[in-house]
Parts: sequence; C-alpha cells; structure tokens
Amino acid sequence: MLRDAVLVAGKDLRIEIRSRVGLNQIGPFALAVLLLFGLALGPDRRVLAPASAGLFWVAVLLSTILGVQRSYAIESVDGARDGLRLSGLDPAGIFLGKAGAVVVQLLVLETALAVGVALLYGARLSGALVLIGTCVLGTFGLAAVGTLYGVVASGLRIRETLLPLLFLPVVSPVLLAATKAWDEALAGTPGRAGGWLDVLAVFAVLYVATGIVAFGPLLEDG
Amino acid sequence: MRASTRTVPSERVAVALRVLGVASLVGVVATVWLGLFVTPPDEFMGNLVRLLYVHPPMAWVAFLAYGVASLASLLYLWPRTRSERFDRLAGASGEVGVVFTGLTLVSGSIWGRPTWGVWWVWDPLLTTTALLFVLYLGYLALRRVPGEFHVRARRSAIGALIAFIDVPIVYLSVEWWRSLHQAPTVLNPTTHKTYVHGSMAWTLLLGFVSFTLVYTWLVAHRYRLAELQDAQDTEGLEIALAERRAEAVGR
Amino acid sequence: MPPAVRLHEAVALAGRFPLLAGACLEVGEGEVVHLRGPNGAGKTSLLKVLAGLLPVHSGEATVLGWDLVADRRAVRGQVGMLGHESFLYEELTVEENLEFAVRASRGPVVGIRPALEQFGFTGRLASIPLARCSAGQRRRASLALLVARGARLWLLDEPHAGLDQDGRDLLDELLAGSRAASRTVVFASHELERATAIADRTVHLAGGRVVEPPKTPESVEQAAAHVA
Amino acid sequence: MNGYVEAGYIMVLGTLSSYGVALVAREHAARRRVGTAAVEESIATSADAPVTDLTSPAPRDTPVVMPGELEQDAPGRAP
Repeated sequence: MLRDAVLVAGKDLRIEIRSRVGLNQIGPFALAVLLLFGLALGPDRRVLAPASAGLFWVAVLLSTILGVQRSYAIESVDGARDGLRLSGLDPAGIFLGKAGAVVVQLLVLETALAVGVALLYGARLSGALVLIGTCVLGTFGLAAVGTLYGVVASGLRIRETLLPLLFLPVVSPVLLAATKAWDEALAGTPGRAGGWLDVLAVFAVLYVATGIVAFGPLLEDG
Repeated sequence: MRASTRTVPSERVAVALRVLGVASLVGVVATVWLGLFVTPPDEFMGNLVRLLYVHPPMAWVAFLAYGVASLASLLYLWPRTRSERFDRLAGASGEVGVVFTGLTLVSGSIWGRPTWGVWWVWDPLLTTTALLFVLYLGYLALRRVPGEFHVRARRSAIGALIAFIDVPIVYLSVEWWRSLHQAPTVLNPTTHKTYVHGSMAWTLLLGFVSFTLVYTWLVAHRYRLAELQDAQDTEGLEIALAERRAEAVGR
Repeated sequence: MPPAVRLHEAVALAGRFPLLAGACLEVGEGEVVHLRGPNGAGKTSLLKVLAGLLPVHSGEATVLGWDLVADRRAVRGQVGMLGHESFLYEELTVEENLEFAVRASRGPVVGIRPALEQFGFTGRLASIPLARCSAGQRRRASLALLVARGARLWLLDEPHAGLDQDGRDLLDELLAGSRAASRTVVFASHELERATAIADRTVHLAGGRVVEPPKTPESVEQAAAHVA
Repeated sequence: MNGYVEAGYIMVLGTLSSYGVALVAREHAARRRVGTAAVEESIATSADAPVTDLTSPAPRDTPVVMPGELEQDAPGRAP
C-alpha cells in the first residue's frame, strides 16, 4: 500500500513540477482571493489583522478544491478512472498517494499565503510551531476529504459543481479549528491552541482512515 | 435481486399507512389546537412560547431522520445486510430530514427575531443545524447523480457515512467555538426551565409524538415512491435489453 | 486446460442501457480472436468487461481463472488493454510513463528498455514529454507499454488505428508471435484484411451479443455459386 | 397573537402538507407509469421471448447464438 502511495505521489508531483499548474494558476488564485478579502473588508488594518487567520484558511479551502480537481484532471482526461483502475495499483495506495501529493502542494501554497497574510493584512506571525502544526494537521484532513470526494466527482459530468458542494460543508470543522488555532498563535497565546490541534488531528485521522477503506469502492463505481 | 422491486405493497401495508396518516393528522391538529388556543401564554415569553411546541419537535425529527439515514446506509454497506430496501430507506429519511432541518431553522429564526431582536444568532445548536442542512443537501445532490442502481446506492451510502462522521466533530467544535466567545446575554431557551408546566408540557410531548408520526408517514411514502421509480427502471431495463437484442436481427 | 476467457450470458449496463445483452464467448489460452461487428455492437464493452472495468450485471464471466462477477479487480494486473484512450500522462516522457505503469503492475522493470527500442523510442525520443509526441508515436508508446508489462491477456481496441506502415507490421508480428509466447489476444478491428490474416478466428458481435456471421449479399452469392 | 407565532405555524404546517401532497401525487403518477410500462413490456416480450427475467437467464450452452434463437429473441416491438 505504502509502496503504491509513494509511486503515485511521486508521479503526481513530477507531473506538477513539469506542468507548474499549481505554481502558475492555483497560487495566483489564492493570492487573488487574499486581495479580494482585503478589498471587501476595507483598508483598515485593525479590521484585517484580527481576521487574517480566518481569511487565510478560507483561501486554503478554496485552493484545495482547485488542487483536488487538478489532481484528477492529470489522469489523462477521459480515461482517468480506467487508467487508474487498470494500473493494478492498490486503491488505498492510490488514495494515500494522491492525497499526499495534494498535501505537499498545499503546504507549499500555505507558506506563500502566510507570507501574503503577513504582508497584506499586517498579521504578526508568532507561535511558529503552532502555525506549522495547524497547517500540517489541517491539510491532511482537507486533502483526505478532497481526494475522497474528488474520486466520486471525477467520473461525472457535473464534477465542477458537485465537488465544492460536497467538500465545503464537511470540512467546516477544519476551517473552525484551524482558524481558532491560528488566532491563538497570532495573539501570542499558542499554548491555548492545543485543543484545536486535537480536533484537527481527530478529523485527519478519521478521514484518512475512511479514505483508505472507501476509496476502492468509489473508484470502481462510475 | 431486482425482483423485489416488483412487489406491490399488500393491502395490510396500505391500511397501516392510512391509519398512520390519520393518526399523525389528528396529532398535529391537536398539537396546533392545544398550542395556539388552550395553553396559556408564558409569563416571560408571552405568546412566543407557542412556537416552542413545534420548534423542538422539528429539530428532534431532523436528527432522528439523519440517524435513520446513517444506520440504513451502514446496513446497506454491510455485506450481510445489503438490501435495496436500506438504500431506499436512507434516501427517503435523508430527504425528509432535510425538510425538517429547513423547518427547524425557519421556526428557530422566527422565534429568535422577537426574542433576540435578530433573525440569526451563532448559537451552537443553530450553527450546527445550519451546517447539517448544507451537508445533507450535498448528500441529496449526490443521490441524484444517475447511475446503475448498486453503483449509486453504494456511492450514496459512503457519502452518508462521510457526512455522519462529520456530525459530532461539527457539533463539538462549534460548541467549543461558541463557548470561547461570551455569548450575548439573551434569554436562552435551553436554560430557561420554567416554561414547561402543566398543559404546556403535555402539548410539547404531543408535539414530539405527532411530528414523529408525520415523519414516519412521509418516509413511508417517499420510500414507496422510490420503490416505484426503481420498478420503473427495472422494467425500462428489460425493454432496453429486448431492443438491444433486436438490433442484431435488424441487420 | 480451462479457457482464458469465458463469458456466459453476460449483461453489462451503462446506466439503463445494456451494452452487452447476454454475450457468450470462449477463448482458449494462446488464441488470437478478432471481434467484428458494426459500430455500437458492443466490441469495446466486451473488451472492458474482460479487463474487469465494466461490472457484469448478470450472467457469468471468467478471465484467466478469475471470476469477474465475484471480484473484477484481481485480474487487472494480468491484463493489458489498448483502448481509445492511451492511459498515458501527457507531462511525462515515454520512458517515465512506461516505468510508472510497469512498477504499478509489479511487472519486470528490465523489460522497459527493450520494449522502448523495439518501438523505435531510442535516444532523445524516449525522453521528451508525451505531449510533444504525434498521435502515431503515442500509439507506439501504448504498444511498448503493453509489451513491457508482459500481460497474459491482451485486449486491443482498434490497434491498427493511427499507426504507420512500419508500426502496423510490427504489431502484426507481435500478434503472430502470441501463441509462442502463450499470450491470449482479443482484439476489435475494422481492418478486415489484416485482422483475418493474423487472427485464429473471427467472432461477430451485434446488438450486444455474439452472433452468427450475418449473411452479406456477397456471401449469399458465393454460397449460390458453390451450389451451382 | 403577534404575527411571529402565526407565521411560524403557517411555515411549518404549510411546508409539511405541501411536501406530503407532492409525495402522494408523485407516487400516484409513478404508479400509473409503472402500470403502462408493464403493459408495454408484456406486449414486447409476448409469446416465447425469454428476456423477461434478467437475473435468471435462459440456459444456453453454445457460445454462438443460433439463427433460430435470434428470431426468437426478436421482440414484438421491433418494427
């Protein structure tokens, strides 16, 4: 399973490095979202700075949808599912591999977004350990749910609209917990973020486990 | 395996369903009559207390419906209990659950406006309910995706369980999120205990019972509708198969 | 020896449309079978069922000893499919594509280089992204993948399409050597001359079933000529 | 009372009753359709065409279908 996961993740990341869709499109998209939040909330830093954790995570959530869609788009357009199924790979391995590749890309994106939040909203990045821990745990949860629903949607004609509808409500606890953890870290009280990190960890573990079990049947259907 | 879709519900089921329908209708009418005209206004909330005879039952039925949908999905996924009936039950209960969730939100909001002065507060229960509403709207959208029966059924069942796992996490994190902020000092209906006494308590109890009966009746009818639609699909398949085989002869 | 492929009254569906409407077919180990039939007769669907891609709604299906009704995943590592889609990644080179696919199916990695050379992917050509390859080159890449994976059953959907003369000859050579390599091949093709030359027998499909060869005017005339 | 109470009751009762009525109506419509489809089907697969039950296919031993069988399979709906 892990061998297959590494194989799939390596393949996805290699394709990403070649095509640079993440770098050239998803990154700028996330930046545009940050700028639009700034415009929507006005130039007042006293408004923007306290909201920066939430805005950061909303931007991450929206980017995850694009990242997951891209992750399934690279499976050669219409033969996507057939190719993966014919490959003889362990479905759980495919799930972990694809989710893993999404995690890596999102973590890179989050680093850039964190800098963006600091520069644009004047958020003071403190409590680095909590910030990073939140990103890692939260991203695992997001990537797991995204990859799971991504395979449901990937074979369907209505995938572009179905994926966000399925994905966003389910990951609402991630948005909540990650935002609160970041709030505590940015407010200089990272010690109080522990409980929120627990929520993120539980979420990630539950959905990674669900994915390992449910990905196979979902890949077969369609 | 598909043959079961053909069974026309027996007379006894039809009669039972009709009795159930009459009972729930009587129950609701009685609840409304007691709620609006018999019970006295509350000393703190005045007439607004009358909304509380319908709002908590709505929420209870919504959660019951999701519980039933999740259980049915689980039973469908479990190989030994796999049956088309559980898929239909999950779908029926999920849809009725969404209707009741919508009503929970609307009735809560209508109660909140004069009580709190706003249509919406970020109360943990209210927020969780709203998230559940969109979560299960997604489930219904997933169910509507066409496909071969067992493919669609399995996909939907997995979708229902993904949503179900989420419910406690959503509830706990929202609860915790709210408790960290100091809630606005409003009259909180869950801590305000004096409103349930005498005829009011009976009315509320009757509300719970009769709306649960309404739920059962609706699910039964939604289930029968799904059964008929599936039977139609099966018949369509048989015709399609005959047509497909006829292609070979036309040449 | 049990047959490599056995279908009995197999029905496969796309939504409510029966792609296969009760197909029966037996293919022996090492046999090369040509599927023939008009568009929409179910040739591609039959191949997909054999690859374990399409579920069997009812009937029986056994491929290489695996019961596809019970489990259609197990057989896939042993099956090589050449479909309309290439199942190759645009951004990867031909060599990387082959390496990924062979590793995924736990095939022999040492077979990659000879397979590449056999299909003319030498030097720089093996290391340019697939996106820059022509349609014919992609087809060759898919064939190289088939060879490199070393599958026991080949399922080919219009394998000649898009290939140049050399490529076609190469393909025919490969198919002709199937029995020696104890490899079973089922392929669909409209190129009747080539197909009948390399196939051990031809199976006709119509309306999602295996049928007797239809009586064309020529064949009727021929029959009449024989009688006369 | 005060408008809110009435509005709440009307919303709840109105939604539930219209949902219930819609369900029953759809159920009746579906029942009618299934009935007609069943009739069509019985015409389509009249006489000896063995296609009515998918789950238990008629036993056939030869992989190649005999022409005679094909005739049999031709349902009455074919033009």
